[in-house]
Amino acid sequence: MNIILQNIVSGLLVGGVYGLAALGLSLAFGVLKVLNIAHGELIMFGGYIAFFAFSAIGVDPFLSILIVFPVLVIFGLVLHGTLFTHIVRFEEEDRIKNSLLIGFGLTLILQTIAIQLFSADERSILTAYSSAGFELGGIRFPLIRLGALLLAIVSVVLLEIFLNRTWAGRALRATSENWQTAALNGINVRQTYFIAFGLAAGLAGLTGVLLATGFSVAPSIGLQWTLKALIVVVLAGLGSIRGALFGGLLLGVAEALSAYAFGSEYREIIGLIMFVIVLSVRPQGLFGGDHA
Amino acid sequence: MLKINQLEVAYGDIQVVWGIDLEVPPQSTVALLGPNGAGKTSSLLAMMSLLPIKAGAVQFKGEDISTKKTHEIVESGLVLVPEWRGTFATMTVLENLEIAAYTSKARPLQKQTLKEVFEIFPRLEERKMQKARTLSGGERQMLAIGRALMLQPELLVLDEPSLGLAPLIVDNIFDVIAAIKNRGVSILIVEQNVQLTLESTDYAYIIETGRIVQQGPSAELLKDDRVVEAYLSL
Amino acid sequence: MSRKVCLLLCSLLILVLAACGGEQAPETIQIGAVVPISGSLAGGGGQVERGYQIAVEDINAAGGIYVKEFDKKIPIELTLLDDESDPNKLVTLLESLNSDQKVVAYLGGFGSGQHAAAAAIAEKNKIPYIGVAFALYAPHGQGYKYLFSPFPKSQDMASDIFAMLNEYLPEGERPTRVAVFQEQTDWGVELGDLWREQAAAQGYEIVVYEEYSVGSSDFTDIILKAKEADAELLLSLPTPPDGITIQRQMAELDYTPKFQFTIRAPDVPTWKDLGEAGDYVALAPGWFYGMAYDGVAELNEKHMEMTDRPADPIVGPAYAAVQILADAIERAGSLDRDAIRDAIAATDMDTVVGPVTFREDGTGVVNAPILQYQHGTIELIYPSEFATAEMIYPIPPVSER
Amino acid sequence: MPKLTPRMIISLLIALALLLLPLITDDDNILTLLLLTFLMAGLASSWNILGGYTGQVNLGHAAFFGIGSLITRQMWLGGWPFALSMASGCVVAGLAAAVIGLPAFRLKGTYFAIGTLAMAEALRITIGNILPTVTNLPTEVIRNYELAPRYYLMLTAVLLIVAITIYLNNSKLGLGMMAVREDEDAARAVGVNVLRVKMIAFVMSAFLAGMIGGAYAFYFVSYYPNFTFGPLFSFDAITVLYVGGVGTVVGPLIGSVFFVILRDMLVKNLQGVHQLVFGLLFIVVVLVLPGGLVEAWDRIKQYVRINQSPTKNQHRETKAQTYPGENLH
Repeated sequence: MNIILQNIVSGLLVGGVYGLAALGLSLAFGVLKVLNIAHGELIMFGGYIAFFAFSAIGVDPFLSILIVFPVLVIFGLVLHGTLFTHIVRFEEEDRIKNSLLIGFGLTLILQTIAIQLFSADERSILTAYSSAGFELGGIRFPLIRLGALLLAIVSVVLLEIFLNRTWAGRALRATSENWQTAALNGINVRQTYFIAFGLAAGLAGLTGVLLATGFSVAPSIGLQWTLKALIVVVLAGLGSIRGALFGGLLLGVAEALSAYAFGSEYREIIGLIMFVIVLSVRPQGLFGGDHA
Repeated sequence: MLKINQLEVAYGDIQVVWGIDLEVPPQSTVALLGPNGAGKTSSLLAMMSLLPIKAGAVQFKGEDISTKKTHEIVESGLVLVPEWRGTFATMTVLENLEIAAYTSKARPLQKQTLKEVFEIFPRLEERKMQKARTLSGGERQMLAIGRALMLQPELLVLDEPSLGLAPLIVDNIFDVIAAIKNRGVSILIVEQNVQLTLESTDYAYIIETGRIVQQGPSAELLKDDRVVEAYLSL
Repeated sequence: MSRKVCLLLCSLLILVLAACGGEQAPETIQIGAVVPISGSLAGGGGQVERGYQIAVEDINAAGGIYVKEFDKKIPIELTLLDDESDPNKLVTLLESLNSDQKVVAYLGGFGSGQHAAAAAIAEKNKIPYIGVAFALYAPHGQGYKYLFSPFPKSQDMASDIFAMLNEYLPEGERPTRVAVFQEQTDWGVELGDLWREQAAAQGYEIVVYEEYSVGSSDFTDIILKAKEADAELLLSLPTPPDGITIQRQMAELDYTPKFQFTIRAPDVPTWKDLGEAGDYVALAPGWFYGMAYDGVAELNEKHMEMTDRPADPIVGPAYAAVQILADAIERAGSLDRDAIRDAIAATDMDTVVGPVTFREDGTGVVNAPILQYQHGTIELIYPSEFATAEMIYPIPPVSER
Repeated sequence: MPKLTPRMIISLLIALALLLLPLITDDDNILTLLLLTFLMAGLASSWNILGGYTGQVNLGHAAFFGIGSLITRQMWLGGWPFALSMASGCVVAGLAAAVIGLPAFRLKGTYFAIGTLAMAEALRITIGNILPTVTNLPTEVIRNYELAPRYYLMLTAVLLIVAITIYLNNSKLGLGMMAVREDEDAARAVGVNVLRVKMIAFVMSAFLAGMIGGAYAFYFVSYYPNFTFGPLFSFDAITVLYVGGVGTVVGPLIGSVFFVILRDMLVKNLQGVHQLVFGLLFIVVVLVLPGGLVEAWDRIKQYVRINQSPTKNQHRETKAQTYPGENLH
């Protein structure tokens, strides 16, 4: 029994990372209607910044988010200003297509830069508390992964507050629903796009911190996490913020339980099949169409 | 107040507006009438910079706005209630109204205007916590107009406010429009409902296939044989 | 419009045809290598690249290889291309090395999948192929004549671990309860089967045998099963990212076997990032910079200049591959591919990885040292005659380090 | 049979040149490079039928390529005649699309795209678990390996797909597909059976991807069975098509030349930064030519015409052909 519970707990803890990975992608898609497949590469860069902040100047990874987030936001703004801003003027379908293509080119560029700067070897952060944890009813809670889940939850809560309580956040929600109507409300849509993309990049950076502390980062990890994030985003419903986290948690638990039931080599397959079934029953995703 | 000069609008290769002239003087209510597909909505969207202007100029308060961005135009006091109403379905009524006070001009007046809007549309206050998509058609039009008022318009442009509404509600909406006019706001109203519109406006233009075919004081057009034959005899 | 497009296609085609008919320089020996410099295998690919580069520099610094047929020393020209970890690109680049550079031999890249595809192309083009950094035996079972791999194979890795434990530990103290985490790939299956066989033959019992697929993000399930079964010896061969995650989660879930033998993942120099959590792991990268063979000290020195650390585990075998090839060319006395192939088969020489000969199937008879991370440094613990330190056993639990 | 236009003559000449090429050269490098160009062109063209003509973005195209190659390879190496193996590969790929299509077409737009991606990923991991070992051609086959027949098979497959797309351009079925792409409701209103058209396009697209997969299984000496299910085969097909020009016959052909041959040149000449340069070039193409490389010639023609025309009016006309909302920014 404990093994099942432990698996569920581990699934939840990993699911938090899935959710955070999906959060930025979902935000960018919701507001800009672009699918940035270089999202995983932004995650990768976030991970490297955290790694070097830790190994070079000894910054605790959970503190390094104060560096990683703004750096990635700025990076996102630059990327948007140079690349994606040129495609948001297209019709929605062309936006998705062109963003896929630009994202594809971007993945090649960012991976090369990463290999040149950081070498291709996997890097990981191990802090003094990396192996620490506590037991509760025979279930082990590793601190570092609890921290990851906490960061994911805090990110969602802060983002929700931002979206619901601030002018800029509401402008984001308005633009995600209909940019023309938003513009007729006096909202500077161009500026809103910048904010959304910058935030999405910042959230990708936070995910990178979690990868560096809980897994490892390497220049080629991007695609894997982009795919995972895409699946969570669609499972949750495109553009749903809270949904992205719940979707991530759900996928994490589903994977853990299927590993337990069918063997570890089938953990991802069951998750994917569950995803397809959910979609064919509820094509707009679990939390789609209810919340911006 | 608003002056449109030889405006041409095209979607790619397909031109839909062929050089229209139109003027809305201060403190007036002007109608732009015409059948479906005549180019009314396209003209309005081009005026608001939501469609590219192919040729011609748009002046608002003596200033050329044809190169300005939509949000700047709105900020300067030219506010459009679009044909698609322009409410945010996933937001509550209150949120819809609050977000509308987005411009720097409207923000400080938000509380005050909100009270006024609720006075004009008590229905909206009753439903202020409801999501906009749960509203009826008439309520949504009220919300759309209320939203526009939040923006402190100097010229309010209404695109087909009666579209798809029951006659009783249409009358109600036109009463509100009259009330808004009395608050000193100029109004440009685009309609297919010719009779009612002519009755409640000062001056009217008739547009057909992208060109102005007739214009004059509304009261005169109401009596004009051609207008009566084309639009009112049905 | 489309006519012009067709013209464009035509001219591009002509351009390509023209570009492909380059001349080769007669004053060098053309050797080709296709190595993953980008993509998921880039880490290992980088090690292979460094090994080749240093070796070619060393040989050319001495004037090149003496070729009897021309009675002079000819320098090596190594064309090293990036396959982006994609076997499709690997194959086209190998073909172009054949047609453009007319290479006399191929040097392999990294990763068993890449090698399997490359070896077949070498066989088809009848070009001798020396590949390191793959322990997979399967390609050698194909009867290829041009494939040579002076690198420990699964068979060695499967038996050595038990041989070492039996040699160092008296019966009764041995970690006889074994857990295998088997990656669901061909190498994983091959080695997993061999481990099963060897365990039974050497008096060990496999209590947990769990399969998983590459790239999983959570290994809680299999770790718990090993912990629950009280497995004393853990055998696995994860990729570096999987290995790092497994290592972390073992620490988090407080599972430490008495001994842990992990192939592949700890070979990367950045395993050190794991600090205490990655300590005491035994590994078999195929080579070790601390081995006292001729040329190792010089190799370490040159590697220091490039990367600030002694040679990485695959750098040595890659260096040796070039040594073996140069020796074979010299003995062949000609640049004929078949003559070189026969000379490689007859290899019997000392390299930076020690003495090397080849079996009939192209596998090398080479030393396969077992190493162990001990307090952050790597020590050689087996074979005993080369050992730089004693095996630490049982390894202390993470929580007590 | 339509009359021969100069454009058709040139196309035929190119096809002829490609057909004769193996007789002129035995340079495996050129043939391999062209073969891989055909592979990308074939994948992109087959994707085009569902993605370009019918407007359904399928991010799981690799699954059908993979199924085709898997079935062909397993049957062929199992002793069945190659032709039968390859035919079975195509049919099974097509059947798989028929099975997947019904639930998948409940999804629209991006949901369909990601849904198909998930399906392909599930297949990829499953195949990797069931068949983890590398599949080699028998050593005897490798020793006597001839590239020319592989080249011809791949070329024939691509020509067949191109012929089908040309047919689609002029057929009622093709019109139905394009109607679905432009506006499903409108298509339904004029009597197009939307689901049926989508299903036909999906099955055709998958069948042809399976055919390319079969040719790949015949060509490639050694690969992991799940390799052909990898997401990059889907993404590459799509990028090739978009960079060439979507919904056109020549688009995928030009795109694949750009994608395979240019990339190959960069790899050989710009070691270390080739990916970066390719990525940059790629982005430039996308930003400058949103309609793909086929648009390049249209642009040049238009530019020439404008500069020659005496009135400025025409110039302004082309400038106004922007996308709605451009003024906004």
